[in-house]
Amino acid sequence: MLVYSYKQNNIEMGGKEMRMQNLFYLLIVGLLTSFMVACSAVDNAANADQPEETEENAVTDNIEGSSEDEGDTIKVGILHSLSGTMAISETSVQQAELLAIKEINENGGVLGKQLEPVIEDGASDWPTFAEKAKKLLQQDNVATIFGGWTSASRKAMLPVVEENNGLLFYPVQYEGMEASPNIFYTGAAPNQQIVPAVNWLLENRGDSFFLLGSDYVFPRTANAAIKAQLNAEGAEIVGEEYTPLGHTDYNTVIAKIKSENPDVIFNTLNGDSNVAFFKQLKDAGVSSENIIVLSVSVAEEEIKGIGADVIEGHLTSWNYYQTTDTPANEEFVANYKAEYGEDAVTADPIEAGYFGVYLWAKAVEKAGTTEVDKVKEAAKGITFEAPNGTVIIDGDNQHVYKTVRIGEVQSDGMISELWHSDEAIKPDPYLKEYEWAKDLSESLAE
Amino acid sequence: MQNTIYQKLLSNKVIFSLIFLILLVAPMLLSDFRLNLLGKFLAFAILAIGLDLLWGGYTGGVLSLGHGIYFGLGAYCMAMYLKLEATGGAIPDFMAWSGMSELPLIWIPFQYPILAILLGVIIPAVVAFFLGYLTFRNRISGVYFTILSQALVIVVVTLFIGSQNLTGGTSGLTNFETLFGFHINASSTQTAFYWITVFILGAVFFFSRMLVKGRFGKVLIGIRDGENRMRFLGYNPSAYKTFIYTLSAAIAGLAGMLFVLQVGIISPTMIGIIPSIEMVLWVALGGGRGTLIGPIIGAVFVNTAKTGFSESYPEYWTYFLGILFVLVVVFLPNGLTGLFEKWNERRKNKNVSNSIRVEKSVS
Amino acid sequence: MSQTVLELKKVLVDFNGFKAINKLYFTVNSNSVHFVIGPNGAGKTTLLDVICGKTKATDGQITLQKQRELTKLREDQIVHQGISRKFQTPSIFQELTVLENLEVAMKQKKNLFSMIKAKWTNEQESRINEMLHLIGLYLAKDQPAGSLAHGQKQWLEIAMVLMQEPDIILLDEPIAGMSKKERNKTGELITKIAKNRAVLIVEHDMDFVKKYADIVSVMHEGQLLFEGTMEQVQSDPKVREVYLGRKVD
Amino acid sequence: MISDLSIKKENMGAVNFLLHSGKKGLIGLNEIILTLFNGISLGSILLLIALGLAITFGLMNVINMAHGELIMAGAYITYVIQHIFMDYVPPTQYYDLYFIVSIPVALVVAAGIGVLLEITLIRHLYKRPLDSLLATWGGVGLILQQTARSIFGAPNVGVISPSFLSGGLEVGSLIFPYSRLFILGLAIVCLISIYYYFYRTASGRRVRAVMQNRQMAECLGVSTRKVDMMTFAIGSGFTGVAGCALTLLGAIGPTIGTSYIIDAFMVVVVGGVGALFGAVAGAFGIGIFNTIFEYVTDATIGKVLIFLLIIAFLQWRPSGLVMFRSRSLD
Repeated sequence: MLVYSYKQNNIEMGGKEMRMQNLFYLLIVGLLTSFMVACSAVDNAANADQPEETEENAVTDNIEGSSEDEGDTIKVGILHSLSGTMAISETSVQQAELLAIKEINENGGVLGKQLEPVIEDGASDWPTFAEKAKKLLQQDNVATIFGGWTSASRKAMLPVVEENNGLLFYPVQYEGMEASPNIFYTGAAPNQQIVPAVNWLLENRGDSFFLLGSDYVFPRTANAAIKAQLNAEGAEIVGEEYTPLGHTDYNTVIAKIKSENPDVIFNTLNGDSNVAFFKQLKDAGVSSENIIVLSVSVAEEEIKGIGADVIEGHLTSWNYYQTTDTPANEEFVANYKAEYGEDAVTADPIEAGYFGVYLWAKAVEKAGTTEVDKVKEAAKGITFEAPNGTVIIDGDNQHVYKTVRIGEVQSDGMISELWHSDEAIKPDPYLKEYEWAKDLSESLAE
Repeated sequence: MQNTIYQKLLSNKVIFSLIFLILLVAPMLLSDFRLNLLGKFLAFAILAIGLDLLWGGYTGGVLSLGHGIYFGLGAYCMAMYLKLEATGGAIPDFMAWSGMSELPLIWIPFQYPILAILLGVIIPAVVAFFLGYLTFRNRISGVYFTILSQALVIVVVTLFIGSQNLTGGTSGLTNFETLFGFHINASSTQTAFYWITVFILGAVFFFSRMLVKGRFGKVLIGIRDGENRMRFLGYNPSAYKTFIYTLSAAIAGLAGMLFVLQVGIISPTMIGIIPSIEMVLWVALGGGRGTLIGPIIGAVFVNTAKTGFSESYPEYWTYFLGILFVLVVVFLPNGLTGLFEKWNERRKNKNVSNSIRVEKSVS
Repeated sequence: MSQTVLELKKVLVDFNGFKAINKLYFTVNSNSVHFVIGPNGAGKTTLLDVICGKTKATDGQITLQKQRELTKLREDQIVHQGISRKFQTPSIFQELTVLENLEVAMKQKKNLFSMIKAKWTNEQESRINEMLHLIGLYLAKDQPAGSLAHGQKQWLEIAMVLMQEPDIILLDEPIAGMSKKERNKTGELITKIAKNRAVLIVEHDMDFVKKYADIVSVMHEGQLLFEGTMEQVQSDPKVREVYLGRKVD
Repeated sequence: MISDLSIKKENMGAVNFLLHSGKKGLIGLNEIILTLFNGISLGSILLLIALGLAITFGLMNVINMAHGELIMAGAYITYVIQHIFMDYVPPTQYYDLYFIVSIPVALVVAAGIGVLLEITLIRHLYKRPLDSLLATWGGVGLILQQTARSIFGAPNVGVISPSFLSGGLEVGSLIFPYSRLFILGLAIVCLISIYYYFYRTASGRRVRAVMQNRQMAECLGVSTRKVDMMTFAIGSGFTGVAGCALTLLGAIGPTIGTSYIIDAFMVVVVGGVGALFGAVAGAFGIGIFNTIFEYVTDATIGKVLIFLLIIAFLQWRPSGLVMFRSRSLD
């Protein structure tokens, strides 16, 4: 239609005194037209299996919650940063999710249908995460999205999935204080990673703490909780430092740490900064025997980038290690290596991404549909033998029960478990169970 | 009498209204999602016009790699109001877990929508005025100004991330609900935002055009081509530069507000070094110095390409975009519109039967 | 009736130890064509620079009409005091048309907001047309200035200077690179414009100086060596010494 | 003035803050020495990453935003060389030599990338410095990052520091890490060789001649095209060396360059475009001030303060510390 009218205009102009610069405007018109034609084409392709529906209807349908596909595949969105600074962490999670989808498809799919991953790049940019999530839900009508890493990316997607009544499986440990009805959190809540780690440290390593973190929401919120906890336990906080994301020179911070000489550094640094911090810490003559560092964002994959010799002997707190001894893990590690090479390592967020796909698939099977509300209902209490042990979805807050494991980095880059909780711990994102966290959780109570 | 390229280019009102016609019928043709994207691109186009005033066509040499700040300031002003409306006057969640119990002073004006919108233009303008006044008065120009503007970006971004209790830190501000009582994500509201964006784009375009069409525009070109000469004609170029810089910052703030309304989130990633350079790329790729329409094309084109590539090839899109940038910059020094002008020029020269032969000066 | 319009007192321009102008006393009178000559490096162009504010005087006073002190003013403020300058290489705006060049140059309020509001008045239009005829570029008024021939550019720039209706005009080698015919035309133009204002010209071409000068100043090593008519200059032994090299005593 | 030193009570907070509010209250001698050393160390890192830029940007006026990706190339080269050593050299004392080997290799490979970049792209943009900014940032930078991601994978890779650089020099209770001392030494060696090349060799003189007066140099029979290419290659090569050294301190990943690029530009601009020794002063100035700011406040505020200082400094000296006229910067 539009193309036609554009041509007609062109001819009309030609009849008049046609100035060449008119063409200039036609160029713009052409660009805009082609933009729209291209978009419509993409839209049509996206809705190919619903030919009788118009665009508007498809979208409204989606908002109402019926994203049921009538074809023989079910589309699921995969939304991680494949470019930009966060790609260093997120690509592996994406690979794990694709592996799970592949395995599910090989075993007959879900509801007899194959899963069709729709991959998008969040580009380490939070508005882009929002845009792509919107695209996945509105254009592609995906049944669920697996994605995100940083809290910021989750916060960006949250209003989009809530608005469109979509689903998001978020695979990374985070600071808590959130429970969206449209998000399943397969990573650890603070009480499944940080709180037990602090307890363990107090019992086993000493009571003077130095808190070091990158300057963003997870470390600041996590440290607020840690401080409350330490105060309640009567432990001492000798220092608290935040460095900008991507900070590379830790000399000054290390000088401050050395002058305070704490028993423990509780490390919530993110990504690249960990590499710089540990390398420079070692160069400054601080080893795990002098001051022990417990990290909550350093897993096997990060250790590869840091160098095992540098971080050897320091501690981590997670729910899963590559060395975790379960039958499911043995299979998972083997499959992961078969898919991505002998050098590939698994880690907690990778595993959380992996079993997230299975949890969703199980919920869909149980619900008998991909319809979001029904899947959510069916998901309550679902269990799965994940590589880290048995995980159960908590119906109250859509987080999962997980076992906590404190580990020590070995010279081969693997982490050996020093301690694990007796059972899978119930997720408590708002730390309501803890007396010392009353101020924190109350300030958020709505 | 006035006979420079850009005025000729704008002479045809028919074609011009056609573009706006297309923009106006777009809501009927596009899905909500695509319309929303187009609206976002048009918000970027508004910013690009401001940048073109500063760099592309006028007061040349003033290349700001810091316009992300002004875009961000406008966006944050809008977002702060939206956030407060979403929480119903209570303090936002990120403040609560940063240990604050009362709304901080700088948030108070943003409870009032009209004030928030005004500040969204005024704050970027004031910041730009001070920076512009100082730098241009000291005759810092060219590369130094450019690098300086980058330093400022780092300062602002680091501060925004660092003051998490005030700005939401890296996560920025998101999860809005209503504007003037209208549900912000409703299809009808979004379509309305799209129309508002189109209208503001038109208004900014015509205002800018009016501004540069007259004698004022010639003074700007004079400053671009010979700043010192202008001094000896009795002009004070720093005042003009400061004015245009301030104006373009205000326009960027406007664009930022429209961005937030349509995208529903603002975070420091949108105001950092990378987006700031990207903004300049829109103008450069659009080209057509001083046409004011070039940057609109550039903004829509680059962002369409980016979205298109990344949707079709999520793992390789950066290659395509990178190659596109290199090709356009190297082979089309005047951008996409430059391509057209060149062709236009050639055709015109063939037809020229005037007695005076005009040689195009080397620009 | 000529009277002093511009007076330099003890002006010093020091470029990191090099005294381009060394405690110079200099006066310019109205209604005269005043040439400045001297060997290379004598400080002629610096003299023009320091008057129009391009170079700041290290020390000394420059007084306009016996009252206004210029050394503290910005370039554009000096212009508004009535001093206009033409540079050695034609510096016109290549991408503006001839007419637009004059439009920008013409005497008017040049602050930001007056420019935004600026509209053509009949008087302005007729003045520009007059000027276009004067410099013989009326037919080329809609051409981009960059496409003009070298001589035409020089005239255009002189016209731009005149459009500002200054009391004092500073010209730096206005006839450089011109043909004989163009030189004559330029000379006539200068005589014409000097009728009601002062014209200060730096020039190397002695024939040209001789033909059009009312008064000639000879500069040497940043100081005034001699001042007088061309005949006086030619017969002065000091000048000969400077120009032709030191003679044997 | 001195009599004003009695500090009112309400000002004590600020004073304590300035003197670092730790338990010790006052800064001891050790802290001062350590902070100074850290400042010099940071300065040497900045100098190393900015040297190449001082040549390509300072001398040639090419705004190469892919500078960071050249650093990245140098870092990955170190990684590759290490792997070659792992595969072919038995883990004896020679194993550690991989690091020494990677420095010249990084120099050559990065210079090679520089030549490639110059021939295909930069050459067309000499007269358009701001366009070179856009093309190298938007195009080359994106492409090189993605290429690294395709070859080496998105996650960071690890380089094990050579054993002779682990540990530190102990002086009393202070430890000066060998890796830091090594980088300081490397920066000095690079600086001296660049100085020697540009100021003491015929070829270097030709480069300076071209950069200062292109036409004149051409008239004298200097092949400016060749000189441009070589200068750009040298600048790129030293950037590669910087990348190699940075593996001792930080992460090696596709986005390593982005964390250093702006700092490098700041050093060159503060130092004065076109002035090699300006860059030295700029690097150590920024390094020392940054460390002091960071020590008395924290890393975030420190960063803000240092950039505000740079902005203020440029108001005072718009052309940097040392102004040296170079082509097309009038």
